[in-house]
This record gives sequence, C-alpha cells and structure tokens, in this order.
Amino acid sequence: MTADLLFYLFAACTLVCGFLVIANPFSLNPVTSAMFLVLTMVFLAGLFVLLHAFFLAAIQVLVYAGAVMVLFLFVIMLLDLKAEERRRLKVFGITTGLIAVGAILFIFLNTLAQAPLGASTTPELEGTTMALGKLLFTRYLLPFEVVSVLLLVAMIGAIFLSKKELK
Amino acid sequence: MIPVNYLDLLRLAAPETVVLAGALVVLGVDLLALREVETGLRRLLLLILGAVTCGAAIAWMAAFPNLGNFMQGMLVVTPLTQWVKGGVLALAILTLLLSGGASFTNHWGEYVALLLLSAVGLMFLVSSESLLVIFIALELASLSLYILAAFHHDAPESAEAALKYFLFGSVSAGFMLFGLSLLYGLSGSIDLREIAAALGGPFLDPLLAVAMVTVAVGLGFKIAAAPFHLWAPDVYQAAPPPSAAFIASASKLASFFVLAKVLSVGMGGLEGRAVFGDYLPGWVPLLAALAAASLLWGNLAAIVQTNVRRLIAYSAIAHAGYMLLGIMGGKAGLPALVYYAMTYGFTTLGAFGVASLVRDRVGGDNLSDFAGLSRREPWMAFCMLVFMLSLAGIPPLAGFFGKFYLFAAALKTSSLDLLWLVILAIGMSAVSLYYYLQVLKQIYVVPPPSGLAAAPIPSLPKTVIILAALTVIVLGCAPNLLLRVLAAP
Amino acid sequence: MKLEILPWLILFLPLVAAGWITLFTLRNQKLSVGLSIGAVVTGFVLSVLFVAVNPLTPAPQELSLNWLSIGEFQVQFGLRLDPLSLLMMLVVTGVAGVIHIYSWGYMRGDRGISRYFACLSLFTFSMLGIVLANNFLQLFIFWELVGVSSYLLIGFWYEKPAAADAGKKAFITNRLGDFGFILGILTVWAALGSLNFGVLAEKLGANREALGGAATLAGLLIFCGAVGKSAQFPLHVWLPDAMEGPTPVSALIHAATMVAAGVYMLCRVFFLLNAGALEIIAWIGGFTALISALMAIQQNDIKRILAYSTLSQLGYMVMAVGLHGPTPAMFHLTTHAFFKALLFLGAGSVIIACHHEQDIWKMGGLGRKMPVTFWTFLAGTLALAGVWPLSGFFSKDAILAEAFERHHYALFALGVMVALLTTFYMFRLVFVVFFRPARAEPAGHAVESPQVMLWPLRILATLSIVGGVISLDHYYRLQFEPAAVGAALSWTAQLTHPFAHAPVPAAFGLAAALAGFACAWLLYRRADVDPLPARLGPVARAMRDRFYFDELYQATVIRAHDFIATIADWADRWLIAGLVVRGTHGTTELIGRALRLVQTGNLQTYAFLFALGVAFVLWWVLG
Amino acid sequence: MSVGLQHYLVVSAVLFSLGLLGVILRRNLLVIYMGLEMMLNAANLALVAFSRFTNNLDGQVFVFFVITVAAAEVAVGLALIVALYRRRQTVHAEDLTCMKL
Repeated sequence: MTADLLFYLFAACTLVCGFLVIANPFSLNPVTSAMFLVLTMVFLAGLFVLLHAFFLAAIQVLVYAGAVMVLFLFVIMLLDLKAEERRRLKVFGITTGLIAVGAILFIFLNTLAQAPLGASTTPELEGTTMALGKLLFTRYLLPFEVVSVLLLVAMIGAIFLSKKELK
Repeated sequence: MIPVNYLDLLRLAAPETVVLAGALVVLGVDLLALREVETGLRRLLLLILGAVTCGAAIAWMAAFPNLGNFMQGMLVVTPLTQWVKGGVLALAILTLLLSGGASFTNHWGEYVALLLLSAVGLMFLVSSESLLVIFIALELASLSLYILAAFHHDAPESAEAALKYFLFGSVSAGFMLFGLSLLYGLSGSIDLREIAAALGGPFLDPLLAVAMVTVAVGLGFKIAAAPFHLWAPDVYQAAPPPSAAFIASASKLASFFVLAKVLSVGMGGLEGRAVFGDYLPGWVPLLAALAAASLLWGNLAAIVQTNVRRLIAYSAIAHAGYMLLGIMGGKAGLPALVYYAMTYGFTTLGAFGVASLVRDRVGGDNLSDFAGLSRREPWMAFCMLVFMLSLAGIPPLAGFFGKFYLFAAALKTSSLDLLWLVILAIGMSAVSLYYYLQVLKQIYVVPPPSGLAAAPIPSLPKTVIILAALTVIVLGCAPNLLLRVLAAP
Repeated sequence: MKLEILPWLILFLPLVAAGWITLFTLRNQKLSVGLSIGAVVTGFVLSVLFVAVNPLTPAPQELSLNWLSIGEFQVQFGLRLDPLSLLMMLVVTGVAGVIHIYSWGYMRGDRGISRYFACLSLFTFSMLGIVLANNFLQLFIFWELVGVSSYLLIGFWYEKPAAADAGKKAFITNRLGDFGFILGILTVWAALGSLNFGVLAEKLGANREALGGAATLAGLLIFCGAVGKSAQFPLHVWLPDAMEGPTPVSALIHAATMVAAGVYMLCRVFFLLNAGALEIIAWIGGFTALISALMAIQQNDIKRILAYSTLSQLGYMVMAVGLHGPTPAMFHLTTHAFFKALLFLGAGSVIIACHHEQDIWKMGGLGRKMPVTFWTFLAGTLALAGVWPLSGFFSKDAILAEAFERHHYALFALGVMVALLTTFYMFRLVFVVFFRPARAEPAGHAVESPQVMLWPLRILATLSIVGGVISLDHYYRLQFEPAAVGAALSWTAQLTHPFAHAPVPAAFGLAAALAGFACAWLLYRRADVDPLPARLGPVARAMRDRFYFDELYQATVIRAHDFIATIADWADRWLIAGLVVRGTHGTTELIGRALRLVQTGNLQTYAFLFALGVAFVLWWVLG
Repeated sequence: MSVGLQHYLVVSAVLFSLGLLGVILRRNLLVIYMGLEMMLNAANLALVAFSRFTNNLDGQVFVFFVITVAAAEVAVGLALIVALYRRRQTVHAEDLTCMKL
C-alpha cells in the first residue's frame, strides 16, 4: 500500500516537474527549466526504485542529475542567456502544437486502455548491480563495446565542435 | 551463466574491428605524425589511409567469409549482410576520395575518423538482430553524421543544418525508443526472431500498432520518407558535399536494410493489407502511406527547386518512396531493395560529387551555376547525364532496372494488391524526368557565363565520379552481377 | 539456322561504331563518318546474306543468352528471328544505310558531325534492338534507348532553344506513353509469369482467357506505349516539333523507323490484344489519321507538312492493326518507310538548295533547277497518294480492303477521305514548290544537290515504285496467317491482284487519289499565295466548280479543321504542355506556395509537422 | 486498484508527450533539448516497468545503455549549440531559417 501511495506521489511529482520544464508560467529562464528537469529525473529515479531497479535508479541520479544537468547549466552560463526569451508568443502555433501532441497522447492512452496488460505474472525481478553487471559482460558484451565507440565519437565531436577555430 | 567466447565475437566482428582500428590509427597518426605536414598532403595521406582501411575490411570479408550468430541475434552475419556491409564500405571509400580536393575544413584527421566510425555504426546496424544493438548502432552512426554535417568551418548554414538534423534525429530516436520499449514489453524479448515468435499474427494488437508506427518513425527519419523528411533538404543543401553524399547513400542503404529486417523478421506475420475496401492493419498499409506521401511530396517539390543539391534532396525523398515498395515486396523484394539502394547510393554520390566540383569552381550550386558545364567539363557533364537519367529510370542504366525489379516484386508478392501504388510510382517517375532534364538543360543547352577562369579540377574526385558513373552503367546493363549474389538463398 | 553469329553482329556493329566514335574519333570527322556508315552498310549486307541463307519460314527461331535469373524472375537477352523481325531488320538497315550516306552530304561542314554520326549509330543500334527483341523487358529497354537517341538528335542543334525544347518535349511526352506501357508489361508479367513473346504466345494460344479480366486493360496499357512512340492522338504533339532536328534525322527517325516502332510493337504482340482493345485502337488510329491530314493542309513549312502526313499515315497503320490486320499494317509500314524517307530526303535537298528556307511560299520553280530531286520527289508523292502501280497504292488498298471486308464501313469511309486529303496536300506541296517561278531570292539561285545526296534519292525512289509488287505482303502473311498463305504471286499477278481480289476498295482508293489531285490542280496550279485562307478565291479567274470546292472546303474542312485544331491545341497546351512538360506557371506556383508554407526552414514548424505526421500515421494504421 | 504495469505506462506516455510538446512549443534550443531528454526518459520508464512486470532483465540493461547514449547525445548536442552560437549569436529556433522551400 505504501508502495502504491509512493507511486502516485512520485508520478505526480514527475509529471508536474516535467510540465514546469517546458511551460513554467513564472519564469521562461532556461536555468529554471534545467532545475525542474533535475527534479523530474530524481522523481523518475524514485519510480525506478519502486520497480526494484536499484542500480538504474542510482545511475539515473548520477548521470542525469550529476553529469547531464551540470553540462546543461555549464552551457547556459557559458552562453550567458539570461534575458533572451522575451518574444511574442504565437497563439496559432501553440494551439496547433497542442492539438497535434494531444492527438498522439490520446491515441497512446486509448490503446493503453484497451491493451490486455493486466494479468501479468507476479513481479519478482530484482535489478541488482550484480545481476546487471553479469549480463553486461556476457550477453551484452557487444553493445557494451559499441557504446564505448559511441562515447569516443561523442568526445571527438564535443571537442571538435566547441573549440575555437584557429585562424 | 552464459559462457562468452570472445574469440567468436572478434571473428564475427572482424570487419568492423578493422575499420574501428583504422579510425584510431587515423586519429593517432594525425595527432602525432602529421602535425607539421602541409594541409594538402596531410589531407591526401589521411584520406588514403581511411580508404585503405575500408578496402582492408572488404578484403577481409571476401577472404574470410565467417558467418554465424553471436549471442542470440546480437550479431548475425549472413552473406546478404556481408554484401550490404561491403556496399556501405565501398560508398565510404568513394566518399573519402571525393573529399580529395575539398577545402571545407582543416581537421582532416577528425573528419576521416568520424566517417570511419559512422561506417562502423552502419555495419553493426546491418548485421544485428537485437533491438538494443540496432538502437546503439543507429545512434553511433547518427552522432557521427551529425558532426560530419557540421564540418563546414566557415558556412553558418552548415551548423544550422547539423542542428536541425540533430534535433530531428533525437526526436525520432525518442519515438523509436518508445516503440522499442513497447515491442519489448509486448513480446518479452529484444531479439527480432523471438519477438516474431511471440507476437504471431495476423491480427494487430492496437498497442503493437503503436509500437510499429513509432519504430517506423525512427527509421523513417533515417531514410527521409515523408512526412519525416523535413530535415533532408536543409542538410543535403548545407552540409559539406561529401558528408551529404554519405548521408544520402550509405546511411540510407543501411537504414533501409534494417527497416526491412525489423519489419519482415521482427513482425513477420503482421503485414496486413492495403487495398481499398479490404483493409487490414499491419505494416504494409503503414509503408504504403509513407511511400505514397514520399512519392508525391518528393517529386512535386523537386519541380520548383532552383538549387541542385536541394533538388537531389527532394528526389531522394521520392526515391525513398520507390524503395519502400521493395520492403513491401517481402522476400522477393529484399534483393531488389538492396540492389536499388546500392545503385542509388552510387548515383547520388556521383551527383553530389559533380555538384561539389561546380560549387568549388563557380561558387554556388544553383541550377544556373551549372550552365554550360558541358563545354567546360565534358566528362563531368556526361557523368551528370548518366546520374540524372539513371535517377529518372531510363534504361539501360541501373536506375531503370532497379525500379522495374522493385515494381515487379511488389506486384507479384502482393498479387496486384499494390497496383495503385505502383501506378502512382510509375506516374511519378514520368513526372520526375521533367526536373532531371531541367538540370541537363542547364548543363548542355545554356551557354556558360563568360569570364570564368579555367582551373584544373582535382583528379581524385574526378576519378571517383567517373567510377560511380561506370558502376551505374555496368550494373544497369548487367544487373545479374549484383542481383545473383544478393538473391542467393 | 545457319550463320547464327550474323544477327548479333548486325545488332552490335552500330553500337561499336557509336562507342568508338564517342571515345576516340570525335576530332577526326572523316573517320567517324566512315565508321558509322560502314557499320550500318555492313549490317545491311549481312542482313541480306542472312536472309538469303535462311529462307523465311513461319517458325520463329530464337537466339538467346541468359541475362537475368533471380528466383522465378528469368529474363533473357535474346533475338527473335521470324519473318516479321527479319523483314523489319532489312528495312531498318537498308533505309538507315541510305540515310547515313545522305547525311554525309547534308551535314557536311557541321562542327558536330562526329557527334551526329555517333547518335545516328546509337539510334540504329536501339532500333535494331527493338526489332529483334524476344521479350518485353528487352524491347522496353531499347524502346527507351530509341527515345534517348531521338532526344539527342532532335536537340542536336542545341544552340537553338526551339530545338532543345522540342527534344525535351518529345522525351517527356514519350515518357507519358511509356508510363502505360511499363504498367502493361508489369500486368502481363504478374498475370502470366513470363515476358518472353514466344512463351506468352504459347500460353495465350493454349488458353485464350489466360489474362482474364485484365486482358483489355493490359492491351490498352501496352497500346499507350505505341500512342507515345507512334505519336497518336492525344500524344501526337511532339512529332511536328521534332522537325527541329536535322532533316535526315526527320527522315530516318521521325518518318521511316522510330515512329513506326509503335506499330511494329503492336504487331509483335498482336496475340495479346483482344477484340475490345482492338476496337479502341482502330478508332484512335483512324481519328489521328483524319485530324492530322486536315492539319497538313494548312501548313506552310515543308517539313511540317510531311510531319503531319507522317502522323496521318501512322494513324492509318494503327487503324489497320485495330482492324485485325497486322499484315496490311506492316505492309504499309514498309512501303511508307521507303516513300516517306524519300520525301524527307527530297525536302532536305530542297531546303539545302534554298539555304535553309523551309516556307514553301518562298520557293517555286525548283522543278527545272533540280531535276533529280523533282522527279524522285514526284515518285514519292505518287506513291504516298496511292497511285497505281506505285507501292503506296497496294499497301493502302490492303488496309481499305481489310476495313471493307470486315464491314467496318465508317472506318472505310474515313480511310478513303484521308486518302483524298493526302493526295490534295501532297500535290499542293508539289505545285507550290516545284512549279511557277521562284518567289524568293534563294530559290532563284537554287542548284541541284551533290551526287552523294542524289543517289539515296534514286535508290529510295526505285523502292517506292516497285515496293508494292515484291511480295512484301506475302512474307508478312507468313508471320500472321501462316495457315492462309499460298504460294507467292508473280509480280505481274501482284500488279492486278487488288482489282481482282477486292475491286470496290481499289476503285475507291483510286477515285480518292484522283479527286484529291483534281482539287489541288484547280487550286494550286497557278497560286502564288495560298488561296484557301482568303476564302473567296481569285474571283478574276473564277470558275463555278472552283467556287463549289471552295465552299465545300469552307463548309466542312475549315470548320472541322478549326474545331479539331482547337481541341488539339487545348490538349497540347493544357494536358501535355500545361500539366507535364512546362508544369505551367500555375502548377509550379501552387507547389511553390504550398512548399513555402511547409518548408519554412523553421524548426518549430518542422517539429509540428513531424508530430502531425506521426499522429496521422498512427490514425491510419489503427484504422 | 493496485498499481500495475498500466499505471507506469500511462505516466510514461504522458511524460513522453510533455517532452514532445516542449520540442514543438519552446523556442530556446536548450529547453528543446530538455524536452528531448524527457522523451528518452519516458521510454526508459516504460522499459523498466516492462522489465519488472515480465520478469526479464533485458529491459533494465537496455535502460543502462540508453542512459549512456543519452549522455553522449547531450554532449554532442550542446557542443553543436555552442558552435552555432559562436557563428550566429543566437540559440533561438526562429533564427535558424537560412534555407527555405
């Protein structure tokens, strides 16, 4: 029962913070958005814990809240973007965008409601570090290696793109 | 506990490993040995090193045809995947050599390394049947391509185009991931064959339909099918020409192959039917809608273009429509699709090459900049003639045979269900001749602007372009050369 | 089959010549010309040799290589040798050879002469490919290649914008026809599982209904290809414009061979066409024949008159196919190839003599100054008019007889009418160009063309005269009605055969020719300006029957002409040029505007459209 | 009703749509990126939930990789923004309209 209550709490917080990331009525400053994104990630990590994915919850907090968000804030500071977002809102654009996304969401929820998902087995899976680690270095060896190449690409790209061109 | 045989993995992934090692060597050599070397020589050495690496990987595949399946679908090597990978590598070689005269950057080490790394991504993409590896390989290839698209150091449009490419790539990756998660949830597996076994058919669960669509959105972005093509014209126009050529050729080839694989292997029983009045949800109606939209949008929009690279971009969208017919052609359509995608790759690569030469000489690649090319560069003009006519599907060039075989396969497999789409495709290919001739008219009819200084064009790109044109002619006259091996059981 | 290598040689020699010229001898004009002429003349000699060694028999022979075999998709690259293809091979190599030689004289001094001969050789190769193909795919490939070489040759003088545009128009219009053609081919393949003519004929012979409900549709789709290539209504618009090319090209491609390929193809796949499709084919052919004959009357450009005449004669042939008569169609195709090539070459000779003046009202009096050209041109005219005993009479009579015997009186009357008009406009041309004093300076100083241009005229004139009595129809009948064929008639028997066999059509044909000649005689014998547009006619020399003809002309011909011209013009402007060739201002404008709304370059718009696309596709798949 | 798979999926779908909405509506490129991150995270949530309720660890491994990939993507994306800002002095989506038609 506690778990259920916690679910509702975390879910609500996740969604509210998520909403505030994209549409904060009080501030259009990207820094605020970034802060709410951190909160969203943290509450998501809470949901992961409820799903017994402890390792992932830890990773989520470490990588997202720790690394990705710092990167975001760093760039925001670097570009000095305080007073930028002062432009006229376009009502037409907002309405049409809402309609399109609303349609997609409606279809998602509608199909979810019809889907025969209820009668699943009793959940007993534990996402421990041990279990995941073993899988990573056996069955998932290949993707693990490919990801390392991906990180190499990201590194080259980030350095190449953000460094100043030498004249 | 599953025992892992590392040697097994190395054996199966040897070509990818070779290319990866080549990329690292390129980076290292560039940093350590070539710092003080003059730019032109440095560029030449690095490009040749890259090309040799790809050549070595091809040679490896030819010499040691190791086939097998690593870890239940993580890496599945079959003769067909070997051929597609060979095609990707050949296109990579041509792209590299095409860059031999270009001056859009000074960072040739990074450029060559990224190109090779994206080729690695595309190769993994081709030979995996696991959703996870497909996703990661797709991201690997995409990330490298985003950076390659931004390589133009003094053109602001280049960065803009790369940013658009990146944003749309990420959005569609998001959609695709969402779809993959549903697919995984509904089947309990991330291996395509197990998924197919778990899902069965032929009736489509609504949630599965959502999964199917969102996955198709992700890949539809990569193949630039309407309505997920919006990034393509900007990127093709503004990215450095060799990068754009690679995006249009090799990346498209691999993405089409993986789309065909995901749908026909992973959702084997869920084809559905796209006939008026007899509709059954499935991926055939989905692809039919995308194909029809691409054909119409691509061909009609191309008519009004004034920039040649943008025109090629719209024609690429249209060609995505033709190729989607190949996926709908099922088992018989797959060789047709690969043949078409490969020959299309060579054609469009060559066309980008010519556009890039014109741009270097005249300073732009608008239609009017091609005026009188036949009198300045008769060979390049002739190659462009071959490319344009092949794209328009005029025999005996590869574009004709590819289309014919695609249409035939689609009609036969669907037992005339797809006749309406084939009619649309043939009609649109008749329309397409109009804008291809527009380019040729500029090249052959309009007199060149006066006062254009004669300058020798670099021989490396020229050779590549002529080679591409030759390939288009030879594969058109003797399609059996390629099709026989592609269709081998 | 003896000497199997020969057909391959005949087919590939011109290609080798074309390739060699393009790659190596573009600078050396003499060598290029020699190579090209040598290839086609050798081809002709070898064809004669081959036919002499292997007498024509109804049983077809095939020489083929496996070109493609992918699963159940098997296509061969093969040659089908039967009376139809062998005779056509003789005609193509023969006429092409003569025209190659003529071109040598006509194009002398042109900078691009090597390029010209390379294209001409490429064309000869492609045309032979069509003739000899043993399957649909191969036929289609050469079909398109012929289109490409025609595009290159029409636009040969690409410095002239009109020529470049005409080439483009021809190419695109043909593509429209091919749209139907390839669809027809795919339909046949999907239904019968083969593309080989022999196999298809067997399958259909065993089961007439093998194509099922798609039979008429497939037939008409395939006919679309012929509509494009043979310039039938409504895709006829490209042929008159194609006259922008050099005159020998008009003679070879746009009169004698390529445009006849549509008719040839229909005869080749005659077994596929059912009665429903044939009926429509016949009417389209007849309609084309009539409207283009009417249009020919009011043309003043010598080449355009011949172009409309070609259209009209092609309509005749298509009508013959539609009347279940491939034999007369092919017969007429062959004789037409002789005399129409002759007429075009004669026109070329006149044009050169008048320093590239093509308006007939600026010529005149050339009969005396250019005797060989005049007499050969006259022979061609008489043959086209269908005057006994020239070749045109026999072939035209065969078509009329076919219509008469099948009790298709409407088309029979139409055919007679066209025959009358044909004689009329041809003699109008002859009177204006060759009689009366010269009306303009260049025509006054005209001199006869060099021998290299005159010998081709003499050869073709001979063929036009005797073409009707050399048993051509007999050999074609071997192909189409092997059961009904008897022994070949002697040439004297052939001379009188039409009168004995079917006197009514023969009489009508001759009467039509006479009437047409009489009208032309009355109106144009002394004319220095065209009396018809003036409508009243020269009152001073008024004669009653003149007025009668004039009024008849006004009442029927001009009005019908105006009406049809309006329709044709509308089709040209809106259907072909409007929607497809030029994309019209409106269409491009519309697309441009729509595109500007969508491809704004703005990320947000793109993202919105992306999401909308996803929503739409989801909705579509979920049904 | 006790919380089950469906609940998690609904949260995931809503979060996904929120992210998409951010991409469509916001004009600051950085915020657009944040929307993208939310889309990826929504998919992650679905994966973890499915993994839990089908007793199959594959989903969690998947998420592990997705997090890594997302981090790499952010690095490249932000670098692209920095590069663009250097040349154009803007991070506004509306200013990126060099190419049209």
